[in-house]
Amino acid sequence: MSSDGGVQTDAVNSSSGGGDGFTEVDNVIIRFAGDSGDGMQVTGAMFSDNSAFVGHDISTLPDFPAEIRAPAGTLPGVSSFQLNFSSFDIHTPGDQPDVLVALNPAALKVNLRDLKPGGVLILNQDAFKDMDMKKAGYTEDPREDGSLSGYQVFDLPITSVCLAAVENTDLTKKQAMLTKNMFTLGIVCWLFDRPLDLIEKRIEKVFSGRKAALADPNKLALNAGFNFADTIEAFASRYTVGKVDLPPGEYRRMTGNEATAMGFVAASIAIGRPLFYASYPITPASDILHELSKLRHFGVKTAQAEDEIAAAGMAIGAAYGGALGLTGTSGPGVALKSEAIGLAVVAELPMVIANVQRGGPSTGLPTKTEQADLLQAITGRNGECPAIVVAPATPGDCFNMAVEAFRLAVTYMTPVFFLSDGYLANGSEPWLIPDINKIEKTDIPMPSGENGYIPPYSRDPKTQARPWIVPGTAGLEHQIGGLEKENITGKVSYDAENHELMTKLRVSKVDGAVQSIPDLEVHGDEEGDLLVLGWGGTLGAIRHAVDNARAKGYSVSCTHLRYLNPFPGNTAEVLGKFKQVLVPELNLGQLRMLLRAKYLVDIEGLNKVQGQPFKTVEIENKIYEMLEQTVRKVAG
Amino acid sequence: MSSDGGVQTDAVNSSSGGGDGFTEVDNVIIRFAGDSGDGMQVTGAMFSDNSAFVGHDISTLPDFPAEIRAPAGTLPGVSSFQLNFSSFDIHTPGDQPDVLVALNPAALKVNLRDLKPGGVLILNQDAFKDMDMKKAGYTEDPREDGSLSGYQVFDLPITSVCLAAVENTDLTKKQAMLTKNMFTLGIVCWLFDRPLDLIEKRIEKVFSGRKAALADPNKLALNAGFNFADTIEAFASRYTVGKVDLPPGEYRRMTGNEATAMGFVAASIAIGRPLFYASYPITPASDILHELSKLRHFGVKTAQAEDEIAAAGMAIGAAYGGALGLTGTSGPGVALKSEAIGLAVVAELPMVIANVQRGGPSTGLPTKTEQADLLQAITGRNGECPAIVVAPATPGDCFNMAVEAFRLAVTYMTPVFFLSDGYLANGSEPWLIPDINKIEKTDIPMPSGENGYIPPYSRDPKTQARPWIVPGTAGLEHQIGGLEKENITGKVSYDAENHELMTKLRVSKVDGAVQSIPDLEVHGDEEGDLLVLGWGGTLGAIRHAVDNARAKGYSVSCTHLRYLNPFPGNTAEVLGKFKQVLVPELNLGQLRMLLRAKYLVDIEGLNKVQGQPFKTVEIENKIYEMLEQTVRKVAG
Amino acid sequence: MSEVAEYTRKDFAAEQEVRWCPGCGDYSILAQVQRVMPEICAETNQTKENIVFISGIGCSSRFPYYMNTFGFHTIHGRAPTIASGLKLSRPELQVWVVTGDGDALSIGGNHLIHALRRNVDLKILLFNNRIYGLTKGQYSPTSEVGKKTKSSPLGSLERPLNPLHVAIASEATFIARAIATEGTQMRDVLLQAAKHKGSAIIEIFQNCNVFNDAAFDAFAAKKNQTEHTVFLRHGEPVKFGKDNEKGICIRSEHGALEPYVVNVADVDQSSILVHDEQSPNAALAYLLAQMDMPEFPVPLGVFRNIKRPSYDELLDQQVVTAIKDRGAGDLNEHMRSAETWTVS
Amino acid sequence: MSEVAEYTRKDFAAEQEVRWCPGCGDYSILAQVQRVMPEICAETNQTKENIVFISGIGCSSRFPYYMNTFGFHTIHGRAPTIASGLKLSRPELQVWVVTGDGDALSIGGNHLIHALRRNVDLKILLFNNRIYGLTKGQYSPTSEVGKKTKSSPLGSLERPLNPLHVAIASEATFIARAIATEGTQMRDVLLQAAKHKGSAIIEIFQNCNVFNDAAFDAFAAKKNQTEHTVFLRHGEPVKFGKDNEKGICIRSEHGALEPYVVNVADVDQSSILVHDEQSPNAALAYLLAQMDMPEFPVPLGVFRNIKRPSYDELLDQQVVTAIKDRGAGDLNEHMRSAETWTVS
Ligand SMILES: Cc1ncc(C[n+]2csc(CCOP(=O)(O)OP(=O)(O)O)c2C)c(N)n1
Ligand SMILES: Cc1ncc(C[n+]2csc(CCOP(=O)(O)OP(=O)(O)O)c2C)c(N)n1
Ligand code: SF4
Ligand code: SF4
Ligand SMILES: [Mg+2]
Ligand SMILES: [Mg+2]
Repeated sequence: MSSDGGVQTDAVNSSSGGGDGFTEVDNVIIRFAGDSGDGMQVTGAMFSDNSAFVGHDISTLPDFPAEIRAPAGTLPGVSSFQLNFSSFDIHTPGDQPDVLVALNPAALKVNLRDLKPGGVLILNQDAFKDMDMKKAGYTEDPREDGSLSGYQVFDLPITSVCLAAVENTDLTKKQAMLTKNMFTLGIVCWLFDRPLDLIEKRIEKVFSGRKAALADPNKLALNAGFNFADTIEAFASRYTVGKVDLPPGEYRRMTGNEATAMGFVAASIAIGRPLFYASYPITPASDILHELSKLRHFGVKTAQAEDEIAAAGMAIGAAYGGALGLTGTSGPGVALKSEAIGLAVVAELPMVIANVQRGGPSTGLPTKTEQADLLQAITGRNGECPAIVVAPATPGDCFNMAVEAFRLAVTYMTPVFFLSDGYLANGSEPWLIPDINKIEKTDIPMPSGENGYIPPYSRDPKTQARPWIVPGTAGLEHQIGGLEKENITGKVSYDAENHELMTKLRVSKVDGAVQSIPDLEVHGDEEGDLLVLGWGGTLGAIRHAVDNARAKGYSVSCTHLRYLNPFPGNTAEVLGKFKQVLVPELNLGQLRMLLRAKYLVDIEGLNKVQGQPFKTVEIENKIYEMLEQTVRKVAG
Repeated sequence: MSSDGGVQTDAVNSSSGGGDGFTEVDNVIIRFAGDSGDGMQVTGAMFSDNSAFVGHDISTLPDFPAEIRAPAGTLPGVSSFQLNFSSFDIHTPGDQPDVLVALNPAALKVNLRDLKPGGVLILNQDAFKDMDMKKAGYTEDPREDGSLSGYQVFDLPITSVCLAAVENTDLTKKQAMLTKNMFTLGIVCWLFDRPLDLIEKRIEKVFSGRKAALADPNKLALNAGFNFADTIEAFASRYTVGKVDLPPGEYRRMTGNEATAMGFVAASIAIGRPLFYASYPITPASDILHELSKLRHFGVKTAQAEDEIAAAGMAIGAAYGGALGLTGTSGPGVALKSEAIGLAVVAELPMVIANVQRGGPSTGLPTKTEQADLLQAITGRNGECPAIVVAPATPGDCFNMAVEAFRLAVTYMTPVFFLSDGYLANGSEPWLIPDINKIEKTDIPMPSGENGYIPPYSRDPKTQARPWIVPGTAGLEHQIGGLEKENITGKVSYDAENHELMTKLRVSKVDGAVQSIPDLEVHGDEEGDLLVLGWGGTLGAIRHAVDNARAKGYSVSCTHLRYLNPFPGNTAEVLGKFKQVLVPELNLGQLRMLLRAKYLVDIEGLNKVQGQPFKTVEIENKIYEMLEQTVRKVAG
Repeated sequence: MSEVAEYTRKDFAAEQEVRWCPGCGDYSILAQVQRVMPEICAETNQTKENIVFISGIGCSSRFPYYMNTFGFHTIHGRAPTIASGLKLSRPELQVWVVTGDGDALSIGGNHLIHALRRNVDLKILLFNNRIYGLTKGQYSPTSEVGKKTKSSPLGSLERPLNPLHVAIASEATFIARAIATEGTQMRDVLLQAAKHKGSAIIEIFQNCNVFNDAAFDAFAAKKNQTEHTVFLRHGEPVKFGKDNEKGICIRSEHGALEPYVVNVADVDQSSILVHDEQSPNAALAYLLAQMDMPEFPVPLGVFRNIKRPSYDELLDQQVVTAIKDRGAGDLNEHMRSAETWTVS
Repeated sequence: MSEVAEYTRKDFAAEQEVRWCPGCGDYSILAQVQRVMPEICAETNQTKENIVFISGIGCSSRFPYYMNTFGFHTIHGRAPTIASGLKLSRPELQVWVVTGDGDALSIGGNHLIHALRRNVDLKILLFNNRIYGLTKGQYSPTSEVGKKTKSSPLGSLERPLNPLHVAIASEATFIARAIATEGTQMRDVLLQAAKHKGSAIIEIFQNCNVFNDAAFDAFAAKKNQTEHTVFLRHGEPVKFGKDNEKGICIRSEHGALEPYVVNVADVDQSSILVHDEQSPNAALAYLLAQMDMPEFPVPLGVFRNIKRPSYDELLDQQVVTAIKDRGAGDLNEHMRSAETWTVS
């Protein structure tokens, strides 16, 4: 149904005049939009789960307003959830929705511009009172002034029919109003031929315990919506999407923050050291704290610190004691932690800093996504203060890179940054659940004093790491700190040569980690006209764009950096095989700067700083532009 | 007397066997070394002043131990002060002293390796007791084991003769002991033919008020030292250095931190806004606080904040109110301030952050110098968070660049970093005192509400700066903050396009400052084989090295960046005129990285991270190495 | 507009649409502040353009956007520092700080303490909802032990701070407490705070109906106030109840030092504690601030109000005195204060 | 070495040469700590390798280098956070924090408060010399008003914090004070602090002979101690003077709540204040901490010592209970806690 990149059939357009029965399409992008109080996130999540469950690949993009609930019905109060479900391997939540559900005028106003021409627009008739439209800033009724003429509009009395459906239950008026998201979901289920039983089970789960009384009314509303759609036959077509061909195994839908939390627990199992998480709440990282706080029975200890500095300090203290010391935050919090991270660098302690990046600078756009903290991670401290940096590429990949972060930290005894972002954190995808018993173990020796004294800054010949000697080890008592240390002995040293030695040693530990990280893999041909090189959550959009362009015959490949300091060993080689290199980033060109400085390659950037992920088409257009210029250049 | 670079006569060597009378040399490098309690800093400063006063060019390098006074007589307790005085325009305190005064064995041990072969070594015989030598870690008497054989050693009973000289005064034993630095100074004055009257005046000034009783004994000691040297005729030669040809005018000796403090006061006069300085003490920046705290009668307000974050916050508050909001610190303090600086970037307030860089990372080497906070200044914050960066090149230049920092801050309404370092801060040079009335005024309009409403984020067409509307302006009330702002109106905006616009606007204000900064000037030929490009306190060593190499006929020029973000407009052009570029830095290559990324030029780095400034010879050797390789390459 | 105008409440309402959750206690505080501002301007002889609201981050800290005065929504926990910088460099301004329990006592605890001990002339409104509102419901430093939140699903382990105790230990010169929904009390303490020269801090109990609903109802709900709160008045005996039939006495035997509740009818009138907000000794305020539900009524009103020169005043005086003593600074002269020499 | 060995003072002296200025009060504290450590280990059943000293930055914070135990010299003001992280993840360790008046109360004030209110089982030694030593002599948050230093040449304008008041407002469970040079007192409070389960803070008056010489001499000099200090003992009347001829009483009339000095002979014995370090109510400790020269003797010893579960204990209990209730976590299971589906 989607026509991203133009390679798939634009089903809506081609069949909108069609008759009854089902139209089969490759994928559908649907966006649920309403007021923050309308339960759009829940609706979206349920429909996503269901889509995955019935066999589609999925990718999701929630978008919610700044932190406080704005007054109902206003533009800042609009919350939305976009889902792309498909019969093929997809990478992004999609550029333009095929279907937009808008539960009030504000939701319509904010989201309409994204709806694909000819797309399906489901409105809640009951919410288009004059007052509502005024709140949304409409001076005329958009349903009547022609602005919706390019779409298939279904203007349904959602509130009233739904209220009637739950009339005979014990719900208060307010509770009854809240069921309309399930009513809407019922309509959507009808449209895409989804059986309701699974969703009903989910409703039972959500409304259990003290809220059990709400389960039945919500099921009622769900069925009412389904039946309403079936009865009124308002829709010209219903659609089905085929099943995707995913590798076999057990799947779940996974968001980035959930994957991050579980990945860190997995790291703790793989390394055999307890996890200690200290954090100060901050959007969009708080959920990692919430997730890990539930896991006391894993021996995971969490602490809500008084601020970010304290959280970093606590993580360092835990690392000093032999635990996996983890602290998580977003950009402004990293700024505060930077002095403490310097201490961990000099003390050579394994600590992981998870940064779920958001729109900056300063408080910026707290609920929006951005990739603008890369240079902060790499160079944002006083002195020559290197850190390893890894960045997951998809929501599910957060799991893997969380494990990697700690594997590198304990192997090289140095702080590691884990750079996620708001898009990864809240987005989701189907995730093949790994077997935790099969995750590679990392064996880090914890020296005992039994075989005599070991100097605290002696070096592992391969990694140059110092031994992780923890308090409680009889015979190995020693003192460390933030003043420059003498190599081997760890004593305070003001010696000039030693300082240079140590400065270089700390850098070479980080650079040396290249031996522990995989080479870059190229998607597409190994050489060619253009390489699109990305990092972080842009993977999906880049892949999709490159696949589209390749399908059109362009000589373009892509590759993705999940390790940003050091770069994989074959980076120069890979760059060298392409005539041009494009680095798309949600910043003004930070990775591009690093690559140019290091490899002296004239890299082109595609930069977007709008608090939103890339659309496939944006990257695709840039590819065409670059390749056509070349063609012209060559021709001209 | 110095043979840096080998172009001057090595007077000591050539005349060491000579008879009485004076040997005239071009310059002398002398280092006073002793225990921290021995008053070496005072002695050095007095002799420096005197040298300048009698007409030499000077450059000084104090070097003191970590903050606490270490036990007397130990290696960590050694304090030294090096002075280069000369009859020509010099740029550095010199690489190797011609004369070393070592008042105890520890001072000898720490400093001997630097003394030039054949140099003059003045020791205090009385301080070479067994215990003293043990404290310094000598197992044998260095005066007897041959280790001093390459020098002209004068082992004098300094303590005992000095004590005898002040015997009949009212001094306590402890006070009497403290006069031996003046005795030593007397010896040195004799050696270099300095009249004592000026120094006596200085002694009177230092010991005035409650300490007046100490003035006469110290004068006694000074004269005793002079006479002792004259009497014993221990020295084979006495030396004179000619007067330097400096531009006419009134001069004083100026250290970097003093110049910095005065420069900021000058900025306040030039801009016509009061100066407000908030700081938390930290080595080596504290003296700026101490200096400015004395200037209440200039209307300068200072506040010792509870920490660096508070200091940054106070400076922002002051800037918001229309004062010149200044905060000063060293690297670890900048790390802490980085979140607040981000606020000033988004709020578009003119604030200056002075960073007197020291050895890092973390606590590092607090009393040593380094240039490793450049990337922190440019990229060390969350989000795309640009700042203008300036860096003085000599102690006296701190004055000019302090003025420049505020001129740019108020012109572009954005934070500016002033990057000094420990070497500049504590080093000194003769400084031509400017006439404050002739310093160019910067006229910044402070809007009033009289001509109607002015939106807080409206833009100056030339600079893109927003107006500096301060509280108290009737009719222009508005609200600002760290959330993304809508251009022109300044209202909070979550709009995607506006965020990109503002992000680029903030960067383009900084980039646009190029119109307000001077072009790079090349010292030497405008084009050639090699350009040595430096920044900050390395100017002296680079110039000296380049002059030496040019004198030998090499095709090498140098240029110096005092503006690091943005770079001067002609930077690319200058770089393009040379076959090779060398960037010497006291870090691992931070400016080099920025230049490579921006100009894609394969720049070579000369990097030193030892807490010490460059020696001329280190840069010179690198120049020869690079140019000879080229010669070989061309030949080969 | 330099003479003080007569303002109305509307002059202080910004155009900006107010965006707290419907039902949030912040609305009442806003209304009250807007209402009392004209009176404050009149009594403190201030013009509107000289009023500045500075806040940190949190729901509460959105406050400045809704006031039609100068306003600065800064960063989390740092409002007192920015406000101090402003006030020290512009003493003629009237600077208000708006902060939350997390902003003021978690990340910002240190700045609060230091602003108070310096006695910078700031009016600090601490909106205490005992929760992190903006980040959607984690426990705060004023949340009760055992509180279950997203970040403490098994119950918080941390003992809460009493904001008034912190203020007392910080030597604050004006300390008060009010309930967001009680207009008259709020008016009273706001006005007194504005008139006080020096740091003033007011803890305001504010309901977060989304993440910590009804946290204060046990004493702050209309129906509970008479029995469970006591409004302190300088120089008057501390009494409460429908007919002021109950009172507070102090027991101070052997190491004990504690308040207790009496029936006014049962005791000698003179044994009832008389409130002294001006006592140079803060021990009384400390003791009162300790009183809490259920044994005690929750005290409201002004706990402490003492005279001490403010930092901004003193700093200004140093400037004035320095100029008087040494003459206005002359940089040409100052640059020559070291030894100089002339090259010709 | 896992059973507790018999240690001697020498076991705790590191090889590292001690590098404070000659005459610095830090030497006495070091000597005393090294001397009492064997006793502490014996009484708390600890081995040396389980003892950790964590410090911030300052002269005082060099302390860990001189102790032959595990030691971590961290960053300015943050020692309580690092110590907390260590203690929470390794509750079996005995964690000491060494800090200065600037480190603890200026840059580190917030962390101190929060560590105390959480009751993390840390032993915090606050070396109060009322000056910044390491940075060469600026005034600190405990320096007196009017103090002239490099950063306050015209006199400081800031009112000092009383570290004990801060500790009390932070709900600290063990609060004590000692003079660096008084070995017996130091031994006593150190031992009690070590045995206390929960946060313990000891303010130690320490002379900085270089930048703030003789700051405490008026009461701490040997010759002045009898008349100008009083050592608090739990359950005993608060008396001082050569023959304990003077005592402290409390006046609590109408709003006044203050101590006064009496001649023991002149008053009813029972009116003399009896010290109760275990009072659940901190008001007494607050009042005692207020007593200062010249009207009062400076109180030393233990002000507060109350039982309350420590954070590290409670956190450990949450883990134990969670495992008991839900079984040891199984990640394979946890990953499947959401809806799953199988692709075949
Ligand atoms: C440096 C930083 N850390 C964390 C946050 C996230 N944050 C915003 S407000 C807040 C706490 C809000 O609680 P409170 O101060 O009580 O205000 P309320 O929302 O309850 O009014 C937090 C943790 C932030 N914005 N900046
Ligand atoms: C982030 C940071 N800011 C400032 C400093 C400089 N500094 C080091 S110690 C110190 C204060 C020392 O005073 P105090 O804590 O009282 O310890 P003392 O030296 O008196 O024992 C300061 C300001 C620093 N090291 N780090
Ligand atoms: S979250 Fe709570 S405090 Fe914040 S606006 Fe909503 S109700 Fe008010
Ligand atoms: S400066 Fe003061 S506190 Fe620091 S070591 Fe010297 S005497 Fe002790
Ligand atoms: Mg709150
Ligand atoms: Mg101190």
